[in-house]
Amino acid sequence: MINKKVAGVSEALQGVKNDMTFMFGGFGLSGIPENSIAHLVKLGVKGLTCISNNAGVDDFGLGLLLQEKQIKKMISSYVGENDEFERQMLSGELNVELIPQGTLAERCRAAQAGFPAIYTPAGFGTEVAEGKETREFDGKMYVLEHAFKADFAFVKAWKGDEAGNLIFKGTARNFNPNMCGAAKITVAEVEELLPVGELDPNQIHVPGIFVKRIFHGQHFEKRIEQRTVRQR
Amino acid sequence: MINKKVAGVSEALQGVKNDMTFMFGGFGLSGIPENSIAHLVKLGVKGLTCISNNAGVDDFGLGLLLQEKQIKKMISSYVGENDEFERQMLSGELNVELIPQGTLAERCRAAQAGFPAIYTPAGFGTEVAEGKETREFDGKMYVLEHAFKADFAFVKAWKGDEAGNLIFKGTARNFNPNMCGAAKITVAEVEELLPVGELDPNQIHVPGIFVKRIFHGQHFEKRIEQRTVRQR
Amino acid sequence: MLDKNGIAKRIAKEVQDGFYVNLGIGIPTLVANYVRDDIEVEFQSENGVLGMGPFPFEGEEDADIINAGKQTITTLPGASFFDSSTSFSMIRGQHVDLTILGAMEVSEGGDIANWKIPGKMVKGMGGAMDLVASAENIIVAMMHTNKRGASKLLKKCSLPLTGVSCVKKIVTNLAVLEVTDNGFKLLERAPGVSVDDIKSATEGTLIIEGDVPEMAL
Amino acid sequence: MLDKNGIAKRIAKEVQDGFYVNLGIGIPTLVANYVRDDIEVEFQSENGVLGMGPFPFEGEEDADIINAGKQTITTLPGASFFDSSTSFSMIRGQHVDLTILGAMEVSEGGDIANWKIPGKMVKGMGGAMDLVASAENIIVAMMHTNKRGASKLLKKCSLPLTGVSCVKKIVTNLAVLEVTDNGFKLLERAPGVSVDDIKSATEGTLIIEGDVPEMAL
Repeated sequence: MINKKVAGVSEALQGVKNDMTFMFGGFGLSGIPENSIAHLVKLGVKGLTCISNNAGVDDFGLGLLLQEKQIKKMISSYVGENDEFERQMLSGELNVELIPQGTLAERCRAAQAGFPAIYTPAGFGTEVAEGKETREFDGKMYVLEHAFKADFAFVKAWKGDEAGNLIFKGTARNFNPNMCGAAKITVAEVEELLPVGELDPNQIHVPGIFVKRIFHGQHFEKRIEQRTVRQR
Repeated sequence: MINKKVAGVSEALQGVKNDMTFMFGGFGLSGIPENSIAHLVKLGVKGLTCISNNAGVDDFGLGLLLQEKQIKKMISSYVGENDEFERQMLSGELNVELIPQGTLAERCRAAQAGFPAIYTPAGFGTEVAEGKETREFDGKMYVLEHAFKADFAFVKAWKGDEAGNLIFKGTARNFNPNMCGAAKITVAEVEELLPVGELDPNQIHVPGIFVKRIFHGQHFEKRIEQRTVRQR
Repeated sequence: MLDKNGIAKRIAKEVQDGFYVNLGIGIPTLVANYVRDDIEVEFQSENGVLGMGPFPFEGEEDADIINAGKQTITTLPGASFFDSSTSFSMIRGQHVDLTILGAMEVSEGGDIANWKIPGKMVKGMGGAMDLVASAENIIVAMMHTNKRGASKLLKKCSLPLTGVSCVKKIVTNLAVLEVTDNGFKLLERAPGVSVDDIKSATEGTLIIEGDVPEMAL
Repeated sequence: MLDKNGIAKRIAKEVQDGFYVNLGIGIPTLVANYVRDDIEVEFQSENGVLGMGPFPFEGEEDADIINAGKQTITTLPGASFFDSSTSFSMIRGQHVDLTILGAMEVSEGGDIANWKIPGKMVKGMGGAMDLVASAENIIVAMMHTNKRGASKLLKKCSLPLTGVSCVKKIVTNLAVLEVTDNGFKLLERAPGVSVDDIKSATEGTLIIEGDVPEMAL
């Protein structure tokens, strides 16, 4: 068994530098790599390009990196709910590339799976397709979208083992599996880090081969963005 | 919950006709839809195009359909270990298209996921790429391969529920998940068919939306092709 | 004239037994409340869940179980969780039978604009572009006119498009309309709304054939 | 001169700590037997398993747990099962560090032919074309000459190709060779084999620089 376990977030993030491109798992504030984000704030790396479906809120998630002006460019599908983001974007400090959510997922998966590009119908006929190659297959139009190239992918899983195998919980899965192995180095933080042999090989969501470093996250706030309930 | 359960193989296979294109899950004899194959023999449909990684052995798996000369064309990656196959192929009775195994998997997945075609490096510079479009990305050459179009996909899972959710065991998983939803109608046969609520929603390999009909297979021989053991 | 719940109620009648349905944020979300009890429907949310149930009881919220609107939800028996790539395979591969979403503008050719107002803050398209580019069956739920009283059913959209030639049906506070090759065909009037009311609120080509029935809710 | 196990033994020395390795059928399969005990290696099989272990004890065979050669296998702690698409994502995405496979012919440009002999029964390429088109690090394990004594290390392959310019290293019963821009560079001789023996068994351009050491096993 190839051991991917590192002592903690500090060792896990070795090698991060200014001006790198990072992927972050998560949808809204669910399933985000909280510990890695917090440590990136501490490290103070700047000029970052961040690929993430969302950009957090003002005081949580990627919003923390935005507050410190560490992000140069965001590649996301939806960036609402973040005042500081809006301010930086409107002032031109922050470069924002908005792309369809399915395209974002598949450009990650393409990088993971060794595909250079994909043809997707999403965005055809819209400004998202401007300047991009389009093509007809069977009477339907598609846009050519390229695999992402990233230096680090930061993902968050529920359980993991020392071999790097990951299991997610609920919708906290989202983009995390698609980003594993999609960057040069994939760092997984987990709520529970188990010795090998504890996870059922039939029930692994992401095989360890896609993960370079795994650590037990010290703190998971798991903040809820929209608490909706019904009466009993 | 949308109920996908049908009474048995006979109901599950309603609509199969001569000259259709079928996908079959399985690798070697592992994870093949034994009950569906047996019933296709019984129905006697002919002129079939079969997409399957392998072609079974003389007296099991797709070999049974070959014996009855029901197959017009095989699309596979490896077809060894089958004398009747060899005879029909050399005599020209059987049309055979051999394609790389990863290409086979991804052409299924493309059909499932709504991608018209993919670019893969596999087969570039070989006869597999003859007549196909090739293209360079980042200095590497790729071949354009199209999504399959099939009428039925026959898959075999270990456990399933009435909503069509599937769980596979071991390497009997193989092509089965990639074929679910890749044909107009996906028929899943399972060793154990459970009421909804019995499977953990975190641990579903194939969500029921990709499966049209599910039935409890009456007979699984699960033949071993190469029995290899070590001494105690 | 319908309110938002009325629009949702009317759209719910379009949901058929055995449908997998993706509901957008806003009025579409309300549709789930009005689907008939005697049919089986499963709701998909593009962040990775099939088989969504109602909101959780207070105290039972789980940060790891949300919908695409980031709201805490529950799941029903038979549900499944999956990654984003698989989720959009369901959408792009046309396994989702019906997509209901809001819009800022719809053109008589079926184009839709619902993600961006130039000069204003842009929140992003989320999954909307994938949904409209892929779905066979798209119903738009929206008010017939905007806050300034201008028609949202246009000859041509003025805002940046989300998708082209994709909308099949529109349910507004005033009417049910079908997108045809020749324009918006008026199918039903909302209770108390006249054909003339609809005419004056529709900038795009409106096709009126015979008597237009009032909708049954 | 090496036998098949000798070739496997020499190749095993190429396997480094932390490598994910895909072994082809035939001689490559034997490599697993000779990998050092003090390094961590995981074996991947393209039918959908990572972390393969030895063959099962008699009576413990499971039809649902096989390798790409359709042999019954076991798994080690930390193993995982996955579908074919994911399996080839590992291969195509270059997550597998080393691929070892057999060949019928290799050209001095690194082309490989190992799937088809025209006029004879063709069994198919299986996963070989994906492996050779994707892997960064490919070692070919084969006999230096075929059954008729003809060289399998050629200027140009005569058989239909499996992949182009992909082979990096070749280990035969006679030698270890590296594929360079100028031809096969002789790195090591098998025990008891002379440079002249290798010269006469190699049809392609052979590069000999200085003394060629005998391989240590």
